[in-house]
Amino acid sequence: MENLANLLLLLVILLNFFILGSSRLGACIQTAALQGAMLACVPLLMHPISGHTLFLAGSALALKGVVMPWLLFRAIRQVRIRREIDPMIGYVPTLILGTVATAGAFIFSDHLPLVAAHRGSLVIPCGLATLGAGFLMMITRRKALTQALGYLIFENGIFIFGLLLTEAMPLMVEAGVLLDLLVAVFVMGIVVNQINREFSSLNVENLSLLRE
Amino acid sequence: MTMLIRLFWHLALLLGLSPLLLGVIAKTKAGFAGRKGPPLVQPYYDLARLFRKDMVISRTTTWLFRAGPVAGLTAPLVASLFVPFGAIGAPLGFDGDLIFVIYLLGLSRFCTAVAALDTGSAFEGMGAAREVTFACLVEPTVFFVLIVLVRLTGSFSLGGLFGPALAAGWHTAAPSLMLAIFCMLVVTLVENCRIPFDDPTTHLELTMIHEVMVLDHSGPDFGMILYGAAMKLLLLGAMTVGLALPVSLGSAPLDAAVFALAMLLLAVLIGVVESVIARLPLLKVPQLLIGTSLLSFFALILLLR
Amino acid sequence: MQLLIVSWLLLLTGGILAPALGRRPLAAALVGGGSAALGSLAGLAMAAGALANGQTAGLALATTIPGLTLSLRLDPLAAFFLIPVHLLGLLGAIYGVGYLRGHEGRLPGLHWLFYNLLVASMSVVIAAANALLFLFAWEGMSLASFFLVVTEHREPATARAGLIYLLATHLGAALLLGGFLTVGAFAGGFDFSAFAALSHLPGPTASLLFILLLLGFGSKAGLFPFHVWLPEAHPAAPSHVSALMSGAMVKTALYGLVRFLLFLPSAPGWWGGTLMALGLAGALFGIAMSAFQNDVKRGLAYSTVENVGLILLALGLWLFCRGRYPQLAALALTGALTHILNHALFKGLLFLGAGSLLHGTGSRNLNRLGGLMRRMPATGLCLVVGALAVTALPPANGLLGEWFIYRGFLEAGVRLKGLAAFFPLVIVGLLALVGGLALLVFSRLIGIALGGEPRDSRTELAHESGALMLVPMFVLAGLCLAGGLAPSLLLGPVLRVAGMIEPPAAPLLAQAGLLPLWLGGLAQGLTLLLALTALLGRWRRPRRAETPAVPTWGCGYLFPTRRMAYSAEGFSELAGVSFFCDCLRPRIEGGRSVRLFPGREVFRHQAPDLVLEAGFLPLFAWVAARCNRLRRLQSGLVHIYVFYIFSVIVALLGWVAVRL
Amino acid sequence: MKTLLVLVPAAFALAAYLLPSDRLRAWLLPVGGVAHLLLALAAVITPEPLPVGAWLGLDPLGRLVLLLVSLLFACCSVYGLGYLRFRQQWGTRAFVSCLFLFLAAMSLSAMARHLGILWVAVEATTLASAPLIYFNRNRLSIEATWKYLLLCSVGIALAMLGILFVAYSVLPAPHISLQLDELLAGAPHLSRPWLRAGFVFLLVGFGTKAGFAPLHTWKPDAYGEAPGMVGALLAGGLTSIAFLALLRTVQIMNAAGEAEVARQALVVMGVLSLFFAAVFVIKQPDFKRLLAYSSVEHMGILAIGFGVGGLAVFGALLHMINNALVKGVLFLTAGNIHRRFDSKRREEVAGAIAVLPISASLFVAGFLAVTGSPPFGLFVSELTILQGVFSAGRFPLGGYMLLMLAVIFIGMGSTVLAVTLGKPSPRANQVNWNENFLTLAPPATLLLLVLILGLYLPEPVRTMLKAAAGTLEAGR
Repeated sequence: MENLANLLLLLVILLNFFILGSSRLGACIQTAALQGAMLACVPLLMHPISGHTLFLAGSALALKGVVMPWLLFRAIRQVRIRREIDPMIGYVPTLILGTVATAGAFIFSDHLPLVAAHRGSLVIPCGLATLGAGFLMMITRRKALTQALGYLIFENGIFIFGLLLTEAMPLMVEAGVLLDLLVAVFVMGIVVNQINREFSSLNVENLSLLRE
Repeated sequence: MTMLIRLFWHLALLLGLSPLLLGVIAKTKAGFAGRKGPPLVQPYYDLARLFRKDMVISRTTTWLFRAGPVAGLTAPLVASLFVPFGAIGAPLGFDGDLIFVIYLLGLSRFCTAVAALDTGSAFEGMGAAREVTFACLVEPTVFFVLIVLVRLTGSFSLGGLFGPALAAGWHTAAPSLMLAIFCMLVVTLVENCRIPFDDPTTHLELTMIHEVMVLDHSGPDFGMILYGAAMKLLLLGAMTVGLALPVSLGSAPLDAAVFALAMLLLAVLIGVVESVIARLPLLKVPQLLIGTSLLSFFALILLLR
Repeated sequence: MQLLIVSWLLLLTGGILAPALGRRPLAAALVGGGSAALGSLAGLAMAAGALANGQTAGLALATTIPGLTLSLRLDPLAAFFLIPVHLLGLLGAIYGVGYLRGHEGRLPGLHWLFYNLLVASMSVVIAAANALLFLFAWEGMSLASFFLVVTEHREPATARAGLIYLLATHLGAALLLGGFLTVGAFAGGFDFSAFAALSHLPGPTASLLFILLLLGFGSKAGLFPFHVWLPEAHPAAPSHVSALMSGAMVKTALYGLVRFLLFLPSAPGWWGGTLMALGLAGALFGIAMSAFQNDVKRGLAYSTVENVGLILLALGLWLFCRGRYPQLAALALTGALTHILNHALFKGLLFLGAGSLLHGTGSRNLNRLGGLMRRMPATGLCLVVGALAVTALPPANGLLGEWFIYRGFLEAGVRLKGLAAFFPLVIVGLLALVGGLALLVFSRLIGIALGGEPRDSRTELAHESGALMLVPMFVLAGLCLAGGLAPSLLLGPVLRVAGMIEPPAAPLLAQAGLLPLWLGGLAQGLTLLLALTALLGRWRRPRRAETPAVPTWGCGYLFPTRRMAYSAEGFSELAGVSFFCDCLRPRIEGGRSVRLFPGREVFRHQAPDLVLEAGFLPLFAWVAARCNRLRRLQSGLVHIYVFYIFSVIVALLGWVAVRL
Repeated sequence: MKTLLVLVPAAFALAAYLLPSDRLRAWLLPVGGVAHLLLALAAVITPEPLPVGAWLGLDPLGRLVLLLVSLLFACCSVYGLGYLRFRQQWGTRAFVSCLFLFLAAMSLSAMARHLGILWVAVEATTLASAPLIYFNRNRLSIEATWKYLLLCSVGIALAMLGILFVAYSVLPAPHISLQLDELLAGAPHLSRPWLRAGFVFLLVGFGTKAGFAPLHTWKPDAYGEAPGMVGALLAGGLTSIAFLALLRTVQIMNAAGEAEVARQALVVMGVLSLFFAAVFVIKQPDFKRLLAYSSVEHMGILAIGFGVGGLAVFGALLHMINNALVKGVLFLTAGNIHRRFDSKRREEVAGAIAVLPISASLFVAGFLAVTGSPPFGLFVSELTILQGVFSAGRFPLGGYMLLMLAVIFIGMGSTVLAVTLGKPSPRANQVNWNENFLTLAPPATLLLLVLILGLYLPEPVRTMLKAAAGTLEAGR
C-alpha cells in the first residue's frame, strides 16, 4: 500500500512538470484535475478505511477532480482563450526552476526531523514540490486564469501535506476547509469572468492600473 | 558740592566750547583755501539767529518731525554728562554707563531719522537710510574701542575708562591704544558728517548724508539740531582726547584749559583732514568703515595677545 | 493653586461654550473673549501672588494612563513665565473681540475655542510637574495655535504657513518625546520629583539629552536653523494670536529649556558654547532678514527670531558660567529673564499695533502704508513706544535686559584669561551691530508706515481702531514705559527667580538691585529734559500766530507725487549692498526699463528665508526623490507581489533555521 | 449566546438576500448592526465560563476584538444606510448580504478556540469581503478585488500549511489536537523545528491578511477602490481579526518557550512595515491609498508593541482599539469627500473644508488622531508602546520609531492639508451630494470614542486590556 501511495505521489510530481511545461490551458486544467483525482485516492492507500478517510477521498475527488476544473473550464470557455502566450520566463527555464524546486524539496525534507513512520514516504517532499510548483506557476504566468490554476496546485500541495495529519483536522473542520476552497475557486472564476468583461483579455499586465 | 562744581565746569565747557570747534574747523579750511573765512564765533551768531527765527513746517509732518530736533539736542547733552572732559571727571557715572551712553546717541539718531522720513521727501528718506546704515557700521567700532579700554582698565564706566588706569595702560598696550585713537578719530569724523565721509557744505542733496535729513527743519528746530551736532562733536572729540592724553595737572582750571586746547587742536586737525582729503564716493564709505571696525578689532586682538 | 485651576476651568468652559452658541457673533465674542479675559486675569493674579510670596505650591492626582500623573508645581520660575502668558492672554482676548468684529466666519465661537485652549495649555505647560503632562499640554498648545494660524484657510499662503508650522512643531515634539522617554527610562518615572536621579547621568547620555531638548524646544522657540515657521505663521495668524504666540508661546519653549537644563548634571563648556553660537547666529540672521521685509508682521516675526537669539545668547553664557563664575551666571540669567519679560511686552505691543494698522488700512505691505500718524494717532503713538522698546532705546524698558546682557559679556571679557576672553568681547561688538540694525529696521517701520504721505489710495481712507483694540495697546505701551522709568517693577521678580536658580550669586544680585535707581533715574531725567526742550521749542512762539504749513520741499521737483516717497526697499538697500552677503539680499525681478519710451514693467521684490529655501525644502525634496525610487516596488503586477510573499517566507525560514 | 453572535448576522445575510426591495434591505443594515452590537456587549459584560477544550469561546483577547469589530460594524452600518440611499444604481443585494456574512465570519474568528476553525473563519472573511470591494463595478475595483483575493488566498493557504506544521510538531504524540487549550497545555513538548517553521508560515499567512510590509501589496488597491465604509471595516476590523489570529500563534510560541523567536520576528516585521509606510506616504497623491499606508504603519506599530512585550503589550492592545476606531473615522469621512469631489487625487481635491465643513474637519481631526497627537487615544497608546520600548532599553528601536512616525506625519500632513485647506477646487460641485446626519454621526461617534480614550481610560476597558495582556504575557 505504502509503495502504491508513493508511486501515485511520484506521478503527481510528474504532473507538476507537465503543467509547468505545457502552454495549452485546457491541457493544464485537465492535468490539474487528474492530479486532484490521484490525490483523492492517496488517503485511501495511506490510512485505514474509515468514515473520515472516505469522506476526505470522496470530497477531494469531487472538488479537486471535478468541480473546480469544471469551474475553470467554464471560465476559459467564456473567455475563449486557449493557450498561455509569452509567460514571464519561457517554459524551459520554468521547467528547470521546477526541477530545482523539486530537488530542493527532496533535499530539504531529508533534513527535516520527521517521525520514524514518515521516513520512507514521499508525502512531504511531494507536498513541498507541489507547493513550489504552485508558487512557480503564480509567479511566472501572466494570465489571471493560470494564476488561479497555480493557486489550485498550491492547494494540492497543502492537501498532500495534510494527508499525514488527517486526524489533526476533525471532520467538521475538514469540511469547512474544503468548502472554503470551493468558494474561493468559485469566486475566482467569477472574478475572472468580470476581468474578461472589463479588459477583454486576461493578461495581468492590463491588471496593473493600480500602482504607485 | 564738588559734584555741583564738576557739573558746572562740565556744562560750561560743553555749551561754551562746542560751537567754537565748528568755527575753528571752518577757519582752518578757509586758511587752506587761502580765504579769510568767517570769524571763529560765527557759529554762535548762526545759532542765535536761528533761535530767533520763525519756522516753517511741512504740512505732511506730525509731532514725530518736531521730536527729531528735541532728541537731537537732549541726547548728546545727557550723554556728555558721563564723558570725562580730559582730567575733569564726568559729573555722572555708574557701573556700565557706557552702554547707556551709546544707546542714548542711538535715541537721537532714531528720532532724527524718523523725523526725516516724516516729511515724506525722497531725499530726506535717503539721508535717513544712509545715516542709520552707517551707524550700524560705526557702533561696533565704538564698542571695540571701548572694549579695549574695558579690558585694559577693568572698569565699566566711562569715567573709569578714561581715568588714571588708562595712563598706566599706555605703558603696557601702546600699539592697540594707537589703533584705538585712530578708530575714534574716524568715528568722530563719521558721526559728525565730516569729509571724507560726508560734506555738509555741498549743495547737491544727492550726495549729502546728514544735511539732507534736516532739509525741512528751520528756525529753532534747526538750531537745536546744529547745537546738538556740535555737542556730539565735542563728546566724541573728548573721548579721542581722553584716549590720547589721560593726564591730570591737579587743578581744575588748568585741566580745563588743557582740555580746551586739546579740543581746539583736534578741530584744527579735522579742518586739515577736510582740506587735504577728497570726499569718498558713497559706496566706498561702508568699505572704509568696515575697515575701521576691523582695525579696532585688531586692536582688541593685540591687547588680548 | 486653586486660583490657577479655576482659571483653566474658566478658559475651558468658555472655550467649549462659545462654539456651542452657533452663529451668534456677539454672544460668542462675549462668552469666548470674556472667559478668556477672566481666566487670564485669575491666572495673572495667581502668578503675581506666587511671585510675591515666593513659595512653591504643588498638587498631584493619579490618572489611568500609564506614566501620567496630573502633578502641578508653581515655583517662582513657573510663576514668572506664567505672567506673559496670562497678561497677553488677557489683553489679546480684549483686542481680539474688537479685531474680529465683522470678520467672524461661519462659526465665530470656534476661534475662541482654540484661543482659550491655547492660553490654557500654555499655562498647563508651565505649571506641569510631570513630563508626560507637560508633553500633553505642549501638543495641545501646538495644535490650538495651528488651528489659529489657519483661521483664514482659503488663502493658499495660509495653507503653506499652516503646513510649515505644523511640520516644524511636530518634528520638535517628536524630538522632545524622544528626550522625555529617555529621561523617563533613566529616572524610572516621569514626575519632576523623580528627575533628581538625572543629576548623575553619564556624560554622553546627558549630552544626547541636551541636544534632543535643545532641538526640541528650539524648534518652538525659533532657534536659528529651526526658526523657519515664525515668518510664515505670524503673518498668517490674526494679530492678537501673533502677539500671543510671539510674546508668550515662544517663551514656554524657553521655560522648558531652562527647566530641564536645571535637571541635567552640570554642563560641559560646549553646551553653553553651542547655545551662544546659535543664539548669535539667530540674532544676526533674524535682524538682517527683518530689514528686508516689506510685510510688517513678517518683519516683526524676524525681529522675534532676533530677540530669541539674544535671550539664548544670554542663556548660553549662563549655562557656560554655571558653577564656574556664579556672578557672571547670575548677570547672564538676569539679562535673559529680563529680556524675556520685556520682549513679551513690546513684541505683544508691536504685533497688536501692526494688527491695528492692518485693520485700519487693509494692508500689511509697508509700501502701501504711510502718513498713518495723522490718521491713526493713538496706534502710531503705541507703535513708537514699542519701537523705542524693541531697539532698547531709553526711556523704554528694552534697554534694561540688553544692559544686563552687554554687562555680562563685558564682565566675561574681563574675567576670562587670555584669548578665552576673545569670544565674549567679539560677541559684544556683534551685539552692537545687531543693535544698529535693529535701529535701522524700526526707524524704517515707524518712518515709512507712520510718516510721510500715504503711498496707496486705500491708505488715505485709513481709520483709527476702536477702543477695544486701543486699550490693550495702551496698557502694553504704559507697561513698556513704566518698565523703563521704574525698572524695579521688572527687576524685582526677575531677581527673585534668578536668586532661586543661582543662590550663590545673591550678593551680586543685591548689588544689581541698585541699577534700577540709575537707569530709572536717568530715564526719568531724560524724559523730563526732553519735555523741557520740547517746551523750549514752543516757548518762543513765532510772532505770526500760527506757523505756516507748506508742502515738503521737493529739492526743486515742482510736483512731488506720493510715488516719489522713499520706499521700504530703498531704505534698506544700502545696508544690503554695503555689508550683507548676496545670499541674504532680497530677490528682485523686473523693473529695469531702459528703453526711451518704457512699456509696462512688473517689479517683484521678495526676501525669502534662506534657511527654508536653500536648506529644508531641498532636503525634503531630496528625501522625497529618494523615496520615489522605491515606489517602483508597488509595481501593480500581482505575480511580483506573490513573489514578495515567497521571498519573505524563504528569508524567514532561513533566519529561523540559522537561529536553530 | 456565542452561536447567536454568528447566527444572527448569518440570518440577516439570508434575509437581505431574500428581501426583494432595495430600500428595505438598506434598513436591515443598522438593525442588524445594532443587534449584533447589543449581543456583543452582553457577551462581554456577562462573560460565560470558558470550558477548557471548547471549540468556541470568548477569552479576554477574543472579547476585546469582538467588541471593537462589532462597534465598528454598527457605526458603519448606520453610515451604510445613508450611503446606499445615494448609491442606488446597482442592486444592493450582494452588498448587504456579503456585509453580514463578513460580520459573521469575523465574529466566528474572534471566538474560535480551534486553529482549524480559526483558519476557516479567517478565510471566510476574505471570501465575504471580496465582493464588497467590487461594489463600484469598474476596472479598477475589479483589479483591486482580484489582487486582494489572490494574495489573501495564497497567504491564508500558507497559514493552513503553518497550522499543519504546528500539528506535525505535536507528533509523535498519539493524539493530535489543534484545540488551543490543549496545544498550550502540551506546548512544552512540541518539536521546535516544526513549531518554528509553522510559526513562520502562520506569521506570513496572517501577516498578509493584516498587511505587514512587504506583504501589504493588496492593501492600497483594496482600500483605495472599496467604498469608504468597506475600507473602514477592512482597515479597522479585518486587520484586528488577522492580528488576533497571529496573537493566537504567539500564545503557542510563548507557551512553548519560543517567545524570543516570535518577538524578534514581529519586531522585524514591524520595522519593515514602518519603513514601507513612510516611503509610500511621502508625496502620496491619493488620499485613500494614503490611509491604506497609514494602516500598514499601524500594523507595524502593533507588531513592534507585541514584539517588545511588557508594558508595550498593554499599549499595543489599546492601540488596536484606537486604530480600529480612528480608521473608521478616516475612511468614512474620506468617503464623503471622495463622493462630493468624485475624485480622491490630491491635485483634484482642495478646499474640502469650505464645501464639506464637518466631514473635512472630522477628516483633519482623524488625521491628527491617527498620527498620534493628543488629546486622542492613539497618543496615549503610542506613548505607552514607546514607554515600553524605551524602558526595555531598546533606544535605537525607539528612535527609529519616532523618526518614522515623524516622517509619516509630514507625508500625511502635506496631503491632508492640501486636500482640506485652500480655495475649493472646481470639482467641488461635481456631484450633487451633501453631507447629512447619517454620513456624519458615525464618524463623529467614533472620533468621540477615540477622544475619550485619549483623556481617560475607563476602568472596565482597563481591566479587559490587563486581562488580555495577561493571556499574552503568560508563559514568558
